[in-house]
Amino acid sequence: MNGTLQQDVNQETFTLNLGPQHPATHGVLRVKLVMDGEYIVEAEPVLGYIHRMHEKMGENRTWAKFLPNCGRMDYLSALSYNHGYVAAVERAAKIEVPERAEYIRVITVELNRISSHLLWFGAFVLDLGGFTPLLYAFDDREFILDLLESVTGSRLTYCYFRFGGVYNDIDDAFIAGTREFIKKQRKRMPMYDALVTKNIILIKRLKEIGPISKDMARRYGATGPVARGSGINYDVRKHEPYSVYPELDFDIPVYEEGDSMARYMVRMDEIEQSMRIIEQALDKLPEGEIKPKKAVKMVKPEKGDYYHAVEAARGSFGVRLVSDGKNQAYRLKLRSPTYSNLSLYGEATKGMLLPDALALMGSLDLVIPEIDR
Amino acid sequence: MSGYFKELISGTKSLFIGLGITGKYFFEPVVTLQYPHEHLEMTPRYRGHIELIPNEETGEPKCIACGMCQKGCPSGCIEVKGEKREGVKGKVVTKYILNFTTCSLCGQCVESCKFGALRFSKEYNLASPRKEDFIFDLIEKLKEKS
Amino acid sequence: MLLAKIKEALQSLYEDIGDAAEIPAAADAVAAAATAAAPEAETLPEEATPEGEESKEEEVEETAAADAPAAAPPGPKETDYAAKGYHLDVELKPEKIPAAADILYRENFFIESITGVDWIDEQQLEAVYDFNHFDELCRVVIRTRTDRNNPEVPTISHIYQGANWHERETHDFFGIKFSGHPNLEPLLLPEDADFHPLLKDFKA
Amino acid sequence: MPEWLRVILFIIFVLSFAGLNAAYLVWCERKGAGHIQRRIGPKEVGPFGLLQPLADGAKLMSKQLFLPKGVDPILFMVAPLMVMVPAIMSFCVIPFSETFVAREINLGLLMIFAFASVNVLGLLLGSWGSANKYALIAGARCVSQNVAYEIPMLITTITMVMVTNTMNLNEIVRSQAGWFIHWHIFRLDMSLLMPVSFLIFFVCSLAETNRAPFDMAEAESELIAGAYTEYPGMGFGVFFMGEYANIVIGCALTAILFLGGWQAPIPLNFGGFLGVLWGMSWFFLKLYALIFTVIWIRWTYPRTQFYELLNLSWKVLIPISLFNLILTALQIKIFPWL
Repeated sequence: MNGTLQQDVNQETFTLNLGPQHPATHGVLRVKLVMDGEYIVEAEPVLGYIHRMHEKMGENRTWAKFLPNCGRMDYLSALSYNHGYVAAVERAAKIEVPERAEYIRVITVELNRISSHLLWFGAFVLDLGGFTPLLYAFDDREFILDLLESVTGSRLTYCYFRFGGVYNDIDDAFIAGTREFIKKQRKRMPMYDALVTKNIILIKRLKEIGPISKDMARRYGATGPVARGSGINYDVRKHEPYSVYPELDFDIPVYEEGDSMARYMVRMDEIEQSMRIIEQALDKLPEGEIKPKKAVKMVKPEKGDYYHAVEAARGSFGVRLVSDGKNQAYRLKLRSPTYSNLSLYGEATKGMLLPDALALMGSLDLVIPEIDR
Repeated sequence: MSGYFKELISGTKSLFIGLGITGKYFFEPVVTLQYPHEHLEMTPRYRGHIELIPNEETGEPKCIACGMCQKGCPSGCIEVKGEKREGVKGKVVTKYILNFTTCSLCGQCVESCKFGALRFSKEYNLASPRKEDFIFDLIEKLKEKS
Repeated sequence: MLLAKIKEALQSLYEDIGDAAEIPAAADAVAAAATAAAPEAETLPEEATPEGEESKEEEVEETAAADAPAAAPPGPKETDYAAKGYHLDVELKPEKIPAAADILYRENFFIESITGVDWIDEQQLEAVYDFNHFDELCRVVIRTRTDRNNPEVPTISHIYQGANWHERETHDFFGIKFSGHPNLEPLLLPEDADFHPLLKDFKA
Repeated sequence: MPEWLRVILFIIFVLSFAGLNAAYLVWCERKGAGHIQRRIGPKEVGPFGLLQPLADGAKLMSKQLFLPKGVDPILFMVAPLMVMVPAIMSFCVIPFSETFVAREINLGLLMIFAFASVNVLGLLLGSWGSANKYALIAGARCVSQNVAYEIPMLITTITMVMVTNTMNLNEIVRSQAGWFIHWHIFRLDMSLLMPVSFLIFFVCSLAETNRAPFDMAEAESELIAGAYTEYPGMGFGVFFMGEYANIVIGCALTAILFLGGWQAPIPLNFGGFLGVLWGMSWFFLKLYALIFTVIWIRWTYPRTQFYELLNLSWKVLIPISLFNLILTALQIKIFPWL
C-alpha cells in the first residue's frame, strides 16, 4: 500500500483495502474500496478468509455428526442454526418432535436471538465510536449466556438440539431465571433508549444513511431485520410457520424508511417481541417428554430433496437437503442470511462517505463465519 | 426555523441525558468478576472435557470399552482400547485417549454411552502453549483424581 | 392463487420444448418419479426397514423411468409442502432459466439461493434455484441439469443482482459456468483456485 | 529570583507536568471508562493500577523506532514534536496561580491560539509523511475540522476579551475576583448568553483537541488509528502526550476564561507561598473537573459523522457565537454601568 500512495494521489480515485483486519469488519472480511476522496465510488466485498466448507463436511459425516457444525457458522445465534438443521432433517426423515421439546427450542432460540441482538447493538454502537453501550449490552448478555449455559452446557457454540428433541430438559431454576431476566431486561431497555436511541449524534449518524429500498432488498434476497427495515413484512416465523410459533402471539416490527436507523429500530423492537414469545412459551410449556418415544437411532431420510427455513437472528436461514437414502447427506446446502444481505453492499454504498458506509455495514449485522461457512 | 431550534434544544437535552446515565453508572458497583483472583462455580451441566466415571466400589472406570463414544464422535477425537480379563464382565478399558484439540464438546459421546461411564468435567482453566497438553489420557486423569 | 398463476406462467416455458425424448427431459422424468415416489412412501408404516424402503423406491424409479414420458408430461410440479418444504418444483432446460427468472421477478419473487448438486452417476450437474415470495408463502424451486464435463447455464444476475454472488459460489464449488456473468471469479475460494470442492470426485 | 532561573525551573516543571499529566490522564481515562462501564479498569500494576502508566511508558519506550517503508523520514519524525512542542509552549502563559506563571504576557491569549494552530499542522504532516491512506484521510479531516472550529472559538474569545478588556490571562482571572458568582460563566449582566458561550467554547476545545465525540483524527473504528496508524513506540507516545497536553491547555483556558482560573469560590486570599498553593489547588480542581468531563463525554457518546461535525460548527456554533458577540457588544454599549 505504501508504495502506491504517490501514484494514487495523482489520480482521481484511489483504492483502499478495508480489512481483512479492520476494526469495523468484525472479523476477516475485506472490502475493496475505490474512493474519490472520502466518497466511495465502488465497493466490493471479498469473502472466503475463513471459509471452512461446512457443506462438504455435511456430505462426509452422518446426519447426527454434523450437529456440532451448526453452532460454528453463526456463532452468535447458534441455536437458530441448530434449529434449522434439525428441523430440516426431521422434515426429511419424518421424525415427530414432542411438544415440550418444541417449546424448549423456541424458548432457547429466542433467548439466543436476544443475546445476538444485544451483542449486535453493542458492536454497532462501537462501530459508530461509542464504547460504553457495548459493555452494558454485554452485562445483559452475560445473564442470557448463564441461563443458556445452565441448560445447554455451553456458552456460545451450542450443540443442544437433537433430531426429535433436545439434549436436556429445562428445570425450574432456568424458568425462574428466564422470567427474572425478562423483568430485568424490560427495565433496562428504556436506559438504552435514552442513552443511545435518542442520542442526537446517533440519530444524525443513522437517519437517512444507507438506504436500502424494497426493490433492492428483493433483488438481492435480503431477509431478516434488513428486509424488515425496508418495509418488507417478512419473517419466516410468521410467514412460513414452523415449530410452535403459530401458537404464540407476537408482532413483526417493520419500518418503512429503509435506512440504518430503521434496521436499528427493528432489532431493538425484536428484543421486546422475543421476550413476549418467551413469556408465552413459558406459560404454555407443556409437561411431557423431550425426546421422541422411540429413540432416533439411525436417521435415513427418503430419497429426494427437502428444504426448511427458520428465522435466525440475521434473517432466513435455509437448509436444503438432498438425500440419497443413506445415513449421510448427498448434498447439504446451507443458505445463510448475511451472505445475501451483504451482497447488496456494493450497490448500496455507491457514492457514500466512508463512515456512513461503515454504519451501513454495521447495520447489516454481519457474522463472517456465517457468510463464509 | 423553529425546527432548527427544536432540534438544537432536544439534541442538547439528549446529550445531557446521556451524560446523566453514564454518570449514574460511574458510581454503581462494578459487575465484572476479577477472574484470576475470583472463580465461578460451573453450572451442573457445564461441558468441560469428558472424563470417565469411576465405579464407586472399586474406583476403576465404569467404561467397558464398547467403543460407542469413539464411533459417535463427529471429530474422531476419542480413542478407546480394552481387553478381556478373567473374572470381569465385559471388557476392561486399557486406553482412553481424548484429543481435546479437536473436540467440539457436542456431547454425543456422553449421549451414546449406554453404561453411564462418561460425564463432562467442570474443568475450564485449561491453557497451554503446547498442543500435546491437550491430548488427555482419561484413565491417568481418573487415577490422579482418586 | 399465486401458486396457480406462477405455475401457469412457467408452463409456457415448456411448450416449445417439443420432443421429450432428449436427455434433459429424461432426467426430468427421473426427478419426477422421485418426487412422485415420496408421497407414496409416506404412507408406509414407520417400522418398515430402511432397506425395504430403499429397494421399493428403486423399483418405483425403474418402472417410472421406463414409461416416464407418457406418465408425466413436462411442466412445473406441485409438491407437498409439508413433506418437502417447497411448493413448486420446476425442471427446465438451461437456456430457459433466465426466462423463468424473469417471470418470477415480475411476480415479485425474491431469490433465496442458488446451488448445485453433482449427480456423478448420471454425469450431470444440477443447478438449483430457490425463490420465495415476501407476501405470500410460495417457494419455487427451479432446477436445471447440464453436462458434467461442460457445465454451462446462462446467468440470471442481470435480473436478480443477488444471484451474482450465488452464481459465483456455485461456480466455485461445482465449476458450473454461468455464461454472461460479469465477474465469475472465485468468491469463497482463493483467487487462484482451479478446483471445485463440492464435486463428488474431489479429494482434498 | 533571576529571570533565567525562573525560566529553567519552569521548563522543568512544565515538562514533568506534561509527561506525568499525560501518563496519569491515561490512567484516569481508563479508570473512568472502567467505572462508567461498570468494571474496575487497571488494577494489577501497583495499588489501584497506579503504576500502570509507568508500565505502559516503559513498553512504548522499549519499542523499536521503526520507519515503515515509503514514509517521508523527516516529516514522520518531526510531526510528533510539532504536536508536543506548541502544547508545552502554551504552558508558559497559563497562570497556575496569581504569581505562579512563567511569563505574564499581555497577549497571552493570542499566543495560545497561535500555538494551537501549529498542532494541526503537526497532525497533517504526520499523516502525510506516514504515506498511509487511512492517515491521509484522517489528516484531511483534521485540518478542515480545526479550521471550522477555530472560528466559533475565536469569536467566543473575542466576546470574552470585549468583556474583560484584556488578553492577559492573569488579568482575566483577576477580573473574576470575589464570590463565585463573579466568575464569567455566571455574569449574565455582561452577556445574557454567557453559559452558552461557555458551552460553545468547551465544545470547540473538544474539537480542537480531537477528543471524542469529535475524534476524527483517530476514528479507530473507521480509520484504524487515523493519523497515528503508522507510528511505532515513542513516535505514537509523543503524539499521545501532545494530545493530552492539548486537552490540559483547552481545559485550562476554559477554566481561566469562564470559571475564574485560580480564584477560590469565596473571597478569601492568602499571600506568599500559601497563596500560591491556595490558588493552584483551586485552579487544578477546576482543571481536572473539566478534564473529567472530557473523559466522561468520550465514554458516553458515539462519534459524530464528519459532515455533521462541520454542520454543527457552521450552522450552529458560528451563528450563535456571532449573535452572542453582537448581543454582548450591545449590552456593553447600552448598559455600560453594569
